[in-house]
Amino acid sequence: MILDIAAAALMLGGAFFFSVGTLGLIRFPDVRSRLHGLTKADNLGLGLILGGAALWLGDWSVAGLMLLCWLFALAGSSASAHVIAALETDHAEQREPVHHAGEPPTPADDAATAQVPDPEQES
Amino acid sequence: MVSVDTISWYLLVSTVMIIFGTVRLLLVRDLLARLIALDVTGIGVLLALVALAARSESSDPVLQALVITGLVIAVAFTGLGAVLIRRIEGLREDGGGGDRS
Amino acid sequence: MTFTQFSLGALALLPLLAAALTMLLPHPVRRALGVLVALLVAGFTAPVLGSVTSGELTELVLGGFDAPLGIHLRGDGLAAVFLGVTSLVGVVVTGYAAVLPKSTGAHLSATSWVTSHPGFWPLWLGCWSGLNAVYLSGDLFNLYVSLELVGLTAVALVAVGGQSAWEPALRYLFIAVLGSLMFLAGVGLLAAVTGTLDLHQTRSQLDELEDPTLPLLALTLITVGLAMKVALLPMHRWLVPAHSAAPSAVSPILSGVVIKAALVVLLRCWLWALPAVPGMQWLAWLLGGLGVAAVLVGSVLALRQDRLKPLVAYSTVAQIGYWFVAFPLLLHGEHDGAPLGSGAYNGLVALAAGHAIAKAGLFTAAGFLKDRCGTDKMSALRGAGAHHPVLILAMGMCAVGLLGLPISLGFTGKWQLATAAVGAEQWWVLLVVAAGTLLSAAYLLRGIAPLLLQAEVPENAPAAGPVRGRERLGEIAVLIFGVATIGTGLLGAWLGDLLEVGAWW
Amino acid sequence: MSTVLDLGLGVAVLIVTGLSLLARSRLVMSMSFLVLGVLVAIVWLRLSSLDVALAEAAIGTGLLSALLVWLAVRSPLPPGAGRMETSHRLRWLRPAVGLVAGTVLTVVTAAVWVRADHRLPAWGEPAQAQLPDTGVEHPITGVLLAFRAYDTLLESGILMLTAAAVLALSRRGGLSAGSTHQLSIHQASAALPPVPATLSWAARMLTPALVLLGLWLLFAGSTDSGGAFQSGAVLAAALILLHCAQVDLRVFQARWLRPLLVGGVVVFVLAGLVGPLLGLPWLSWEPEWAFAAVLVVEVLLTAGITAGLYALFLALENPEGVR
Repeated sequence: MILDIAAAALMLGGAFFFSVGTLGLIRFPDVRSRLHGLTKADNLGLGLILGGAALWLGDWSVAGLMLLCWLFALAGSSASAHVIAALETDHAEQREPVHHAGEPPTPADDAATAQVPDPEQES
Repeated sequence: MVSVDTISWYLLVSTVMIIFGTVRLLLVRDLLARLIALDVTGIGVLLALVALAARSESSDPVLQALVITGLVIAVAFTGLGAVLIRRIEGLREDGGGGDRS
Repeated sequence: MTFTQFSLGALALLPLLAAALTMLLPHPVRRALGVLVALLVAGFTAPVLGSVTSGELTELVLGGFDAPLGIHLRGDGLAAVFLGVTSLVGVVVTGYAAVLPKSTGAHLSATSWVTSHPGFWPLWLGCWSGLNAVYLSGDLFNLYVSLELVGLTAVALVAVGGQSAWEPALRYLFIAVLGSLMFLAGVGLLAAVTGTLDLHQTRSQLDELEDPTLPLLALTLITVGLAMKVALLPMHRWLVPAHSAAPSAVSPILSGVVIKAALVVLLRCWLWALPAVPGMQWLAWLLGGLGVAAVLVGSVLALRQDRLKPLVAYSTVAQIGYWFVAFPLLLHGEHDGAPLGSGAYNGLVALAAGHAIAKAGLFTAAGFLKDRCGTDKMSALRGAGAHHPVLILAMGMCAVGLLGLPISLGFTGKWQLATAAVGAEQWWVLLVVAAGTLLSAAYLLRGIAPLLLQAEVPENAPAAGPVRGRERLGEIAVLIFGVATIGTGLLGAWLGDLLEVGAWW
Repeated sequence: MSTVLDLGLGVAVLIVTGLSLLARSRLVMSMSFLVLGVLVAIVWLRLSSLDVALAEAAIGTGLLSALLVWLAVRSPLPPGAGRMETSHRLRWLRPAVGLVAGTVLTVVTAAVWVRADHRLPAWGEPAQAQLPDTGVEHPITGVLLAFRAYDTLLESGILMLTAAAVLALSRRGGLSAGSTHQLSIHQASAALPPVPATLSWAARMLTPALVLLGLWLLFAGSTDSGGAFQSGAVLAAALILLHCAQVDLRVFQARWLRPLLVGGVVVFVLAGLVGPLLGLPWLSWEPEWAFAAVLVVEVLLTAGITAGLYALFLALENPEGVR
């Protein structure tokens, strides 16, 4: 009985952290603070929910699987957050947003760039 | 064993998705919106098939195999549609640059 | 396992294997392998035609697992006729594409657009295997997968035509895939009630079913989905840009055989899969009405075209109308045996087969002229006939087939359709057939006449260039289509016997 | 209790569908389509079909979204803003027609669904009875690779030919210079922003795990849920991760992508041809060596699907694509 209450408490906590993370995503002004809010709160929320689920199911192998899931989620989200932050700061100014093609590559230089990789690719 | 009213609920959801996707596909003009509407219709039809599979006690393997086949076909036509949209919009960005074949 | 059963499987899988192999080969070897495989597939069609002529229906149980679980391939009359027509059109178009690589589309080399496209060959062989799979398949979900294979490869074949063909290809993709998904929804509905996916077993299960609403809804979904893929009138707007922007070797494939795949599936579902459900009459009359509208609207729009390929594409829209005019007659003769239904059925199949061969010839000729003279504007093509007398002769023979003048399958079809209509006291069909024939005469002459006129403009048009040996071979391909249109006109009776085997009545 | 959860899940799916269809900007559409994929994967689990949930999560959500995001990012109109609908005179007409037609059709179809007296599929018992002949314990893999192997063959043909079509739309029609059949989707020659250290670290760390998971899914397919399609998607994800980390895959692409793409279908057809040589119908395998045949076909099918999905990603991501 105690385990069920503990599991329920963990899951509620996890849900709370998820909603806080989402709130952070909506409210924070710039990219870095949003990333900060998202990765920290959501990962903690995920960990709590997985812990609650493992407690609820009460099976060690499932708990191990949940832990593995959590580690992969942590690796994935932290790496991507880091990459987004790095790209955002280095290139916020000089690189116009990718979707705005700015001036389309004129066919002339398109040809030039086309020539460049070919010979090297053949060798 | 999934209860009968759950199955009819998901059949209703799949019907709404199919019709919503079809109507949206026929009415909207933006290319990516049409591609996503096509995909939503595909997911709706597959949802109906899986709901039918859930009727037999351990959900029916043949219908599940059909849905997996349907999923891979959905990726195929979405990939082809995406590349075609990319080429058309590349053309529009250039204002139809390059000699038109 | 007899050789005919082996050839059933080979017809569907050999072109797919060849499509896979051609992707590994450089361009010249692809053309050689393509022609070789085309002849092989035509060879495998012969035993199927032979066994159906001798009256027995060959059936192949794939993998040895029986009907509800496994898939059956059935070589019945309808399949044999369309296999034969597809093989004829396929072999000639493959030869044309191999001889004139310019006709297979345009691809971007390092810097500029080059005519001829290596990607044509795997896509065309894949499309051919999909077509054979559609004709032979006896399983509803397998029909969906084969239709999807035909649809996606047809879209890719249109897109291979270069920059101007991308937008029509995308529109074609949306409509073709939406049609397949609605067909799959209809199949899901049927499977929910009958518990099986096989055509014959679905029929027997539905016979015992008393409540007709679900089969009727399933049939409506299937009919709307397939009418999109066949481009029946309200849903025909994707056809003209796609077929006219496609490269000159692809247009005959699209108009000739790809549309017939959806028609065959429609016939399978209407006649084989479902019994005469009470509500079907209204749906058949709706299709008949749309058919009449398609014949009239398609012909009038064809008259207003100033370019050759859109004109031929609109004539496809008009000819599609004829097939759907026959639908109310198919079910009409249900109560007094099936003499009337079989007459309309024979007429419909003869019309479709005749249209396949004649339209393939006309589109090849139109593409040939476009490749040679750079444009298919009829005003610019004045007097082009002087350099290509054989081509104009062949275009004339194909026009005879499309018009339905005597010795052609089109005539056999219209004759059988008219007799079935008279038998069923449906006089309006005669009016539609007569009006359609006159209108098609008008727009076909409008397409061919300028080619024969003496060109006032001095001989500086590109067509003035000396005709190379290859172009002569290209003209021979169109001549084969013309001769085939007239030749198959004599086979009307044999066609009727073929269709008796494994018929639904 | 379960119906409340299902009700909530169904309503959530409908809301996200509405969001993904009616959104104005492309980024919102692709993101809500990704969320829709996740929710539908959970719905598959609620309907107790684990294989389909795996396939949906790997292929439907993972790879489809990777493709759609490229479209949203590289589109002419900026993803954030831009009203797609041109406002013409009867602006309210289109939505009104759509709404009315939609509700009428939904009511009619739902009425038919509810009143239909369902019948359980007739292939339940024969499937159980003949499963041992297929040499595979898991029923779904048995259906995919033995009972309805013809469907799977045509469908892997579809994926191969879609990849061929995508190659045909790229530069030089997919063939490299001269007659060598190397792939010619060359990469962005414009200097890509230098890759942050973490991405290459993540790629080095995650890729072995992804490949291991993919191979496990493949071989687990014969006894438990998993199989060629799910493992193909996971392996394609590993390739995409390596490609994003700008690991030099050009040698692999140029030499191996095309044979891998084609190998699956060729071996499947040849394996199908073995039947007729022994007097059996097409695509039939003796129970003794059925497991070996199914395994070989499944491994090469996975390679084919991985190559096909990777080619789709390459053609989309490639900014030097055919203008």
